[in-house]
Amino acid sequence: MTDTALPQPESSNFQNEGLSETGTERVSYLRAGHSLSSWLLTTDHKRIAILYLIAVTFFFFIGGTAAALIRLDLLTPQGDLLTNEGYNRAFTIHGVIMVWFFLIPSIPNTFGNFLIPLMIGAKDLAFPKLNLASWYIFMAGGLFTLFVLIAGGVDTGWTFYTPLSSMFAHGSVVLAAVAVFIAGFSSILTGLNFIVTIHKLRCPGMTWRRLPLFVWSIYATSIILVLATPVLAITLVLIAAERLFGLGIFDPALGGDPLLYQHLFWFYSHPAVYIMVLPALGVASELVAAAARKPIFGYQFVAGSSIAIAIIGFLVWGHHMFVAGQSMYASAVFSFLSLAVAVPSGIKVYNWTATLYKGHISLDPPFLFAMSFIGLFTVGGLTGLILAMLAIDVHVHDTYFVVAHFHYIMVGGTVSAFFGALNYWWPKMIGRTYSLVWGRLSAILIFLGFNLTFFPQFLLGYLGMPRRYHVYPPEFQLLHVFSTVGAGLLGVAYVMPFAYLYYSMRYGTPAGFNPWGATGLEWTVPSPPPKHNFETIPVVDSLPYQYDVELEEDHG
Amino acid sequence: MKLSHPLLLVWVALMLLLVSTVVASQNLTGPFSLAVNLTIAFAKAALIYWFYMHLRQESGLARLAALAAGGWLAILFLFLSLDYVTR
Amino acid sequence: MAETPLAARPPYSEPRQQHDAAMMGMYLFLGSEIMLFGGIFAVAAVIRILHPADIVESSRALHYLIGALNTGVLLTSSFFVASAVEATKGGRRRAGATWLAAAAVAGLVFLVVKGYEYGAEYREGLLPLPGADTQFRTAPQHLFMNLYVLATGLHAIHLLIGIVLLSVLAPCLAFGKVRLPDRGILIIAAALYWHLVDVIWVFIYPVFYLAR
Amino acid sequence: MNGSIHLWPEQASAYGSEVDHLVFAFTVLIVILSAPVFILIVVFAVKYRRGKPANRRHARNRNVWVEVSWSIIPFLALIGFYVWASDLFARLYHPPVDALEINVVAKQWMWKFEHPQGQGEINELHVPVGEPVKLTMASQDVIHSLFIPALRIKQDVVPGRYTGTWFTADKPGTYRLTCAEFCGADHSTMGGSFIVLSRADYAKWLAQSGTDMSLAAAGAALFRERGCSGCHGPAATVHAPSLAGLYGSPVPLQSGQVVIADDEYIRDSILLPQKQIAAGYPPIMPTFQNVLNEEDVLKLVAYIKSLRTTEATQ
Repeated sequence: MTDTALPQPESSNFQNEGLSETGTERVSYLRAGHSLSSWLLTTDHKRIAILYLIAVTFFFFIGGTAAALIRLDLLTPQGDLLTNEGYNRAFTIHGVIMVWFFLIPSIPNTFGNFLIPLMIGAKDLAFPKLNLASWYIFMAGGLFTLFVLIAGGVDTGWTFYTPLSSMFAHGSVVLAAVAVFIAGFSSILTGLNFIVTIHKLRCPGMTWRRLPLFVWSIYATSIILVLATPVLAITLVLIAAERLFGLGIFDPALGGDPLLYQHLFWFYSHPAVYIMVLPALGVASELVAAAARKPIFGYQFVAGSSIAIAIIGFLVWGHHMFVAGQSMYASAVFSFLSLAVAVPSGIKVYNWTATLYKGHISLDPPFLFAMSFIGLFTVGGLTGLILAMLAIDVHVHDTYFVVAHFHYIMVGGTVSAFFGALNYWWPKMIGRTYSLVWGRLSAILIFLGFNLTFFPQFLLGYLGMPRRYHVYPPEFQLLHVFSTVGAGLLGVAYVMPFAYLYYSMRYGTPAGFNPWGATGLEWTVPSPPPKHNFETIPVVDSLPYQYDVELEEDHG
Repeated sequence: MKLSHPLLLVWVALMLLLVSTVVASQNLTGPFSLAVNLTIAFAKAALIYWFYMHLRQESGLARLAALAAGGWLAILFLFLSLDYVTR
Repeated sequence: MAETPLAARPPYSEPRQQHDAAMMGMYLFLGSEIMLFGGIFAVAAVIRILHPADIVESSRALHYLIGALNTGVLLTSSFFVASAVEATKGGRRRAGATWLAAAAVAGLVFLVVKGYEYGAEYREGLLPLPGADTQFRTAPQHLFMNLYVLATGLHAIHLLIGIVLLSVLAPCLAFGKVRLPDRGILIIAAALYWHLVDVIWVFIYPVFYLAR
Repeated sequence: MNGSIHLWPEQASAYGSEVDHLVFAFTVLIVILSAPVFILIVVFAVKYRRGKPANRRHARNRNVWVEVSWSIIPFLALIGFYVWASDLFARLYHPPVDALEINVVAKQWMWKFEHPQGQGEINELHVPVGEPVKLTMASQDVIHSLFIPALRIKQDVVPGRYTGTWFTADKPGTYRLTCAEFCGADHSTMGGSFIVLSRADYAKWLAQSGTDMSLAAAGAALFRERGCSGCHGPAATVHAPSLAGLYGSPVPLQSGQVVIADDEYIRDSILLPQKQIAAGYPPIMPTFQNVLNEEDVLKLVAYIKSLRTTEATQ
């Protein structure tokens, strides 16, 4: 079904396929039942993906509301909107919700769930019931967390550093630990499900070298999910036990060590950063190839770099502890290994750029999101290198420089990729097209709003504005005002995609099999796909991203 | 209830290892004792994994999946001790 | 199709594939359990590096022979469970169920012995319970006992889950509720879990009881 | 709103300007590494826009040598900077021996500074210009972090141990001093001023902030008051090690190891006496964990340190 007629008269390909329904009438997964229980008891990976999409969107707006509160409060140096305690609770809500209930599940649990079986030619994930169970565990953990954070109040930050969390904080730390602990199981089960699916359910001919790059990146992510999340779980158990019974593991007066908590926490949480960003890198690879209508430059390197990032990501956690009182030698080793992560990340960025070379570049919404992703991810990654440099980190550690850096990765990177994926696969998920004009507009506004929000924070950080500060010296106010104005723009821009996509569900024209003219098995089934994906299990006989290109003669 | 001999042999080996670890711990001290006892523990774990947990019959892939956690745990221990020993 | 004993359920196309997927999923799950306990072992390693003398002194106070007995009980239960799997694979339901029951009983014996040991430790002032007369003079010795209770307690919870699992599966196997051979994977998976709980104890024993 | 906009922080030490140089140079490197990406994406998006005629004949879609080179060459450049940055960083761990020693105690939510002659101050730190200053820091409760942006230094203050850093301020003036590690409700108000004075002004300031006794003398008083002298004093009958000349000397331990008696060792010996038992002595010392606060311990450490010098002069 691939559309390879080039060149196109318009950059939009939405009109191409029209209503081409082939032969047998098959019921789409959306119409395979309309009752509430047909959704809440479904084991169809596509429906579960939609359930996740609704859930993470909900949490995204909760976390976003907290962020809006924080930015408004920071308009004035004295922080007139909130109390000190209220501010601390607000950034804790923002951090906990955004990290565990939006960033970590966003792309893997929605798009991973929806796309992996479609991309590898399978009827479902390896353990469909487990998949549904993990959604319920996620929801239970998420809603409980939300309740604890809002009703109980926790003011430790999402990092729960000891001994503040274990001995001094007043809020409901134990309940919050339990809530995040529950959600952790959902992560483990989802990761396990993906790994087994990718190993065991690939259709005939879908060898590892023919796997779409998105699948590679989800595979790498899942390794981290399965192996790192349990360490978070036990760390949270230790926090709760420490607080309830005074075990002393993190209490120096009893022979423990507060830094041990940081080691255990970052052993999970640094790889968790790659849980958040690796799927985004996979999305970008898909979008760049589709945008350029060219095979990805250096497929093997891009695929291998995902695995390399997943593994090296486990070796660098100590770079969060350069000024924490860690041994100088450990710091030197962690600093070096942190630089090593730049190699696989750099490969991806350069290879994407090379993919665009001499392509047929479309500037439709998903591709605009992809390009802004590349730019913002590059800035975030390179400022990460600045932070890996020991002497510089001593100055900028725990300042707004760090805040800006990880928002460039998490928000500029992961959220942009999330919206890119949403815009790209929306016609496949829902079967309707949306307004390209609104899509382009929102992509551009998100890019501008984002940079206005977070670029000033690099300057603030180097100036010495510490993070998690409710009250700050007046000389920093101007940059904070810029940042808040940018956040306002960003907030409005984030609502736009949900508005026009929702509108498209009612009024969009049917999308056809392959509105973007892309390659990949997911575009060979109807939009929206039928309940069991494929009428007959497909057989793959070629490499991925086989777009028509004009090659020079190969000189050997 | 017919006894299966390879499984029984493994059990005998495990019991011998248990006796040796108790004896070793009563006669050795310090890091050497720790090293010997952990080695014996790894030997026991290897026997259980290899024979009782079917790794003998599984493919290389399943073996990798079963043992990956051990490798990752080694990373945790390596870098933790790097910090604590040189602090 | 669904009537033949060796049918694969969707999304699988052949039974071998389904079996492999289940085994792999189980191994990965066990890997996550290893990482869970790994956190506790990491704490044990760190406090040993920080307070070597205190840890050795506390460890000497533990009943290493009771620990050895319990290790023996668990290793034997592992043998029972492995034999149960072998019997199940051969289609011998009664034998399989008997081995499973034997293993569950061994698990109970372990818990009873462990309970007795906790009791003895309580009387000797080793347990860090509130109000208990503690015989330890220093904070790190206390900390070691706290960690000991946490590790053995978490292990006991895992073992309890295993006992429930085997007690449910044994009658199901005996009375034909578990369809063989395709649902034999249930027995195999439960057995894998049991073995892992055993392996964890194999490390708890030297790390806590035999620190010298 | 404060009208003036600052884009670069003030800077008050040679070390700080070296960090700035490193940042400048490194920024140049990352611009070199990233500019091609930004420029080429825009250029390609314009030149090869879909539907626009252009020459699109190109080579195969992989070139291992190109890929290897654009992963290895930036990495080699990074290693150069790694050495530079690590060298600067390592310097923070090696204070000069003649540095002025100031004790820092952090608690929710204030900074206490104690000068060797016993002058104490809260949320303000006065130091002389051009003289190396070594900070020995302890926390009374949670983790704090002393951050002086003008010096480009920061060090967490961790309960249960001493951490340290040092600097030589070379520009008189008043700068900001803050807490950088989140430490609870009033974290953002835990800060004050870092004041660099000329040597004469510093001497004047010391004289003004009169004090009863130096830290070491206060420690000596505590030493008697808390009963330390009962065991460690010259007339003691208990078999306890003498502390004269202890500081900075090697101590053989029961475990066979030998450690140097530094601040941290003395602190641990007071609060966690079983951790490192000196060879040849029974482990009978009780812990002073719940008796002494961090300031007291720092005073005792200062006293035991002073025993080194009296020993040497005798």
